[in-house]
Amino acid sequence: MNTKASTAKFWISEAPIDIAHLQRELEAAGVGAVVCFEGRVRDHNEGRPVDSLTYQAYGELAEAEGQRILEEARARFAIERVVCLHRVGELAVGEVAVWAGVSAGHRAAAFDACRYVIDEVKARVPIWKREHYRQGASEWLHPDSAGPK
Amino acid sequence: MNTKASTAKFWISEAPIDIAHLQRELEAAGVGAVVCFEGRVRDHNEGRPVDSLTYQAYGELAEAEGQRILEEARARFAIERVVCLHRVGELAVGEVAVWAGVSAGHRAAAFDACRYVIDEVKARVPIWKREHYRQGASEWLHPDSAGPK
Amino acid sequence: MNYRLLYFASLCDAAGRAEEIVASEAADVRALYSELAERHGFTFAPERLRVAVNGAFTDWDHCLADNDEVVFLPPVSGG
Amino acid sequence: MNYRLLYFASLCDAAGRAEEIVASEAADVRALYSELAERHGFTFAPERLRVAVNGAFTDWDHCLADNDEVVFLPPVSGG
Repeated sequence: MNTKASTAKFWISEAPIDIAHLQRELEAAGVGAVVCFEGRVRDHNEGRPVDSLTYQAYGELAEAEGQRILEEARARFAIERVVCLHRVGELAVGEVAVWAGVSAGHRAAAFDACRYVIDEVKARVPIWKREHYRQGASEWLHPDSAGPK
Repeated sequence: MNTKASTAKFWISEAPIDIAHLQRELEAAGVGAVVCFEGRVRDHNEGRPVDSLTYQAYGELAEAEGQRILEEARARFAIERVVCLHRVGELAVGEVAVWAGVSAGHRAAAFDACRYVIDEVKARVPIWKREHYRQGASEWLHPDSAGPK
Repeated sequence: MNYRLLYFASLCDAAGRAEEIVASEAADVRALYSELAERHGFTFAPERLRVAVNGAFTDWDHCLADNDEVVFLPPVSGG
Repeated sequence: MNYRLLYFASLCDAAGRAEEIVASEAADVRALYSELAERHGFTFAPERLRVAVNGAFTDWDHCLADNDEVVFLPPVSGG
């Protein structure tokens, strides 16, 4: 058994996110706090109405970099489990694009680790978003930074 | 319609927390980020094995103070919805004692508001925890501060 | 004057009751706590407690009126 | 030498393909990007890109070997 592999899991998925399944991955003895983050497709970005998004990943490197981020979170914060899943493909407004969850003994570590994971995933994991606008145009987003937090 | 009442809701409840119901309260147009916190009964506290907890609230004031905290969160952070529910009565190890959720356009506000709510609830809302230890004793907790975060 | 007291957590244990009606000459919250601490053996110093009158937080110099509901709140431990 | 290139997002649009095999005399990553930027009209300055060789991040001075898989990564926008 690889303990690390069972307590920090990052996935890229074409299928919709099964949140109940991810939450079960966070169960462990001694858990007093669970913090979850859901990032959803918004109906607008910088004033332009958005109909849908396409996410594209460099899959092999994205999974390796995502896994690296979760291991960093486990090393930095006193947490029990950490999981993160990022969708790829076509997503409609309101769909969950990324989900991250952390369980810990106490809440400070759970909050800090969850925030760390989502900030680093957005900044480092090779995934790109193409926004499809209501007006018919579409555009790959390549922000200078990871954009608004 | 009271807009505030529909976007910031605090409850004290004797019944188990219905998380799916609370999550539906967070839906709103323009939501890009949802952060949820779950506080659960741990199987030990400061080294002593815990079997169960009893939470007691000064109900009337607890609901007013909880609601005040949620309104503060709405005033301080750019969020859409915020809900929080705290259990009272007897809880077993692993049960969810408190649940807080925040939806927002962007993640920084959602994280900060969720953290604010749970920190303030623990520090200010008149609810007390009695721990029942495996050895048979039990004890009301009256920490000098709000305890480990 | 008569005051209605509610007791929670360890103050409830110490008083041996969750509520009581008390006849007292105490004119403010501080004097009332002093009287009840002696009667019930409460060991909390006032600075570790908060106080509520008629369902709202207030301060220790709050002047009491007949039939006020008074609650001394020990340090909370929710969450 | 032959290199296998993968293109993502706007670099894929600019190159008009998701991958290609390129025969090139470029010995390092920087020289290869310069050559491909000219061929495909890539407008990103190198400092806005990251680079990966054979599935791992590396730097712009990385020396290439025959049949390496090289990816220039435009600024990411996941989440």
